[in-house]
Amino acid sequence: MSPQFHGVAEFLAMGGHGPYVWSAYGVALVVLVWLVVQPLRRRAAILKSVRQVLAREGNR
Amino acid sequence: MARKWQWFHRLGSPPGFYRASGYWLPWLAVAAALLLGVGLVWGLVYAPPDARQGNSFRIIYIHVPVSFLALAGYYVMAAAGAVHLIWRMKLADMVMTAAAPLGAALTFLALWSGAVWGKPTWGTYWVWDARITSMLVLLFLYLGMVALRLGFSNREAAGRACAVLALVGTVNIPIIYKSVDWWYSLHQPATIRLTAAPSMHPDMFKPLLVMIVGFYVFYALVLILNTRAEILARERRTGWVRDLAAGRNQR
Amino acid sequence: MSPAPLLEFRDLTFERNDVPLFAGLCGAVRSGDILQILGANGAGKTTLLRVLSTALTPAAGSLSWRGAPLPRQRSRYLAELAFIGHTPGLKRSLSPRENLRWLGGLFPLRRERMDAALAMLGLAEWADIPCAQLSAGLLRRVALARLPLSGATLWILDEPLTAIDRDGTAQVEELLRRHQADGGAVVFSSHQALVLPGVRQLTLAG
Amino acid sequence: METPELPGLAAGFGALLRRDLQLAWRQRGQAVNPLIFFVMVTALVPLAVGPEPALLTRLAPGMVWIMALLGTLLAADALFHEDFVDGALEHLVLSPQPLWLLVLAKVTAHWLVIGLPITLLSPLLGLMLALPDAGFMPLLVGLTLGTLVFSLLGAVGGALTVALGGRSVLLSLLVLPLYVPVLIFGTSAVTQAVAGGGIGGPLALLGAIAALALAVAPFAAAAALRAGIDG
Repeated sequence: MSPQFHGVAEFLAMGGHGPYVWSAYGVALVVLVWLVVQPLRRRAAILKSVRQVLAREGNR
Repeated sequence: MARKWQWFHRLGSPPGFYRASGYWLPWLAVAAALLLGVGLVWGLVYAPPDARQGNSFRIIYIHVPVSFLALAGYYVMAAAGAVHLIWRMKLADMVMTAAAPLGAALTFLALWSGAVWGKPTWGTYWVWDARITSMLVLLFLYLGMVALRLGFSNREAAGRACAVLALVGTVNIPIIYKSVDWWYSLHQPATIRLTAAPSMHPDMFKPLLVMIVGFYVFYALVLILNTRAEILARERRTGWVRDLAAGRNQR
Repeated sequence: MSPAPLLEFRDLTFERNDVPLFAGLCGAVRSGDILQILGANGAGKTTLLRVLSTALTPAAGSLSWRGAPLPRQRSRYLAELAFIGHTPGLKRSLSPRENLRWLGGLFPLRRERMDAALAMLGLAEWADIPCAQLSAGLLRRVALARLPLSGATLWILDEPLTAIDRDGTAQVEELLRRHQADGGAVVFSSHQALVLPGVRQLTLAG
Repeated sequence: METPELPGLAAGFGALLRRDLQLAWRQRGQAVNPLIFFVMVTALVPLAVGPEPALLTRLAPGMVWIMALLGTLLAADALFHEDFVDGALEHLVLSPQPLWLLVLAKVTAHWLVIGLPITLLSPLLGLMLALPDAGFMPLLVGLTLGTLVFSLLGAVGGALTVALGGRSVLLSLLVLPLYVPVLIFGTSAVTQAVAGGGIGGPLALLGAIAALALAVAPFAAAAALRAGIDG
């Protein structure tokens, strides 16, 4: 098994199909990253708001 | 509640799940990253180009796993809905809530990757192919799910309503798929069949298998992440979430 | 040992958006009991009545009817229950008589006494006029006219006196007294005090 | 205290069916609106695509079916909502009669008031859109079954959204994907008949879908109502 491409430029060109291949992979990457980041950010935001509630109650 | 169900409820209790899933997450994350990384390099660099389609066929490594999961995700959602309706298990409702936007995102990806694959293959971004059309209907089903939940102001009622809708959708999906197949065979446009797995060369097929497994693990990972966020959102007023936020006796 | 109460509820908890509206409510309703649910606006009076009627399912707790758990004999319970909610539940383009007729397909109803019941609540002259032309107080009376016809053992009434004048209040009190004497039971919510013997009260903390 | 007898299933079904037909008759202006919509929108088709009979012939089966679909969908919105607003829905949910039976009574009334008239009007629209003679019979048979499925699935959607704001659009979003198989088999029965082919296949499939919907939808709608009533 060996690489099918010689050099980065050839790899990016994908035999003329570069725009299609890379737009598919690019959008997929964005969506997948967003799928992971979004619940993590939501979790952090909730914990932060709970901490704020706790701090407010502590000050009383 | 009968005693024999108590273990079930403890295991299915949101804090119990939250703690247990905390141990699974690192393993799932590493497994997903490894599988997807290997599959990606293998598929993009080492797999031979297709004889007719050239390098555009490499989109298959996204398109096929995502399409599998788009459909499987609906059944995950419906199964969670059924559990919620039958046993009134809150955790099942949270899983169902987490699965809907995730499924919609994957369905969108399946359509997107199919469209950009279609352009070099068929010369057009959109054809009314049976599989694409079914996928479009599936996207509508997911969007309906998300919209229905947003329509309710009462979370308990929303959960049960969405469960009913998911189950009705599950009964309908095979009928929709069959009818669209039948409709497509009736009109018979002359196009190339996209994927024909049995005739695929093993060098192309093996990375695909790795990607499929990788995406399943990834799906589990994201579903759990979303469910955990949902658990925190709904139980934010309870003692254990307060302890968690304050960093008291938790990992 | 006294016989099992008609309706008994234990540890009832109801949640809305994962926040408990009420929790751990217990109580029993026996033959001849009249139970008044009190509480500020938003304390959950309507919700409690709807939970007791089985229109809503509690997050936790249990209901039993004549000593047996309710979910298993729901239709038997419903056949002995008359629930009148916030809204009268009448079709506006049908007359009171026509409304009672369709309700008679859904619930046990003594059709032969319809005229007497309508007359008792002062509705004799309105019986064949579309409900759209009746005032809110009259509509409420039409809804209540179902009670003596239903033969139900348990009446659950949500604010039965809304929009009803002083004469009407007296008529409703008379209705409840007769039901009590017949061995029935009533659970109702109202801000008004009724002139009735032996009304027990359950107050929901807001 | 002697208790009056619980009315039987047939009495319960009959009472509610009779009530809904009575209501439709009293408010017939409102009941006729979906039919007017059905005819009016179809009249727009030649204005939009041009009056050539050949083109209209090709579009006719699909157009008539889509209009029938939209007409029933418009009416599905009010199926349970009116009962929800005036509180009558509470009586349905708390009746000792099985809720699926009462749902079935309401769906039957809905079909008699909307689906059946639309089916009976469809030949008129076929004429307006230059549908060949061979297409009328499958159109009538197909719409008879199809509008029944539309009403049944519309009842599920109507029950889910009964208490929500922005109901009618949400209802369409939920229900339209479920209508796809009916639309496919219904239109192809007409198209195949016009092309001179057999129509037994699609109509039989349509019948099977109608039977399945009849068996499942009343229960689904009943479950949806119990949840949806608490929007």
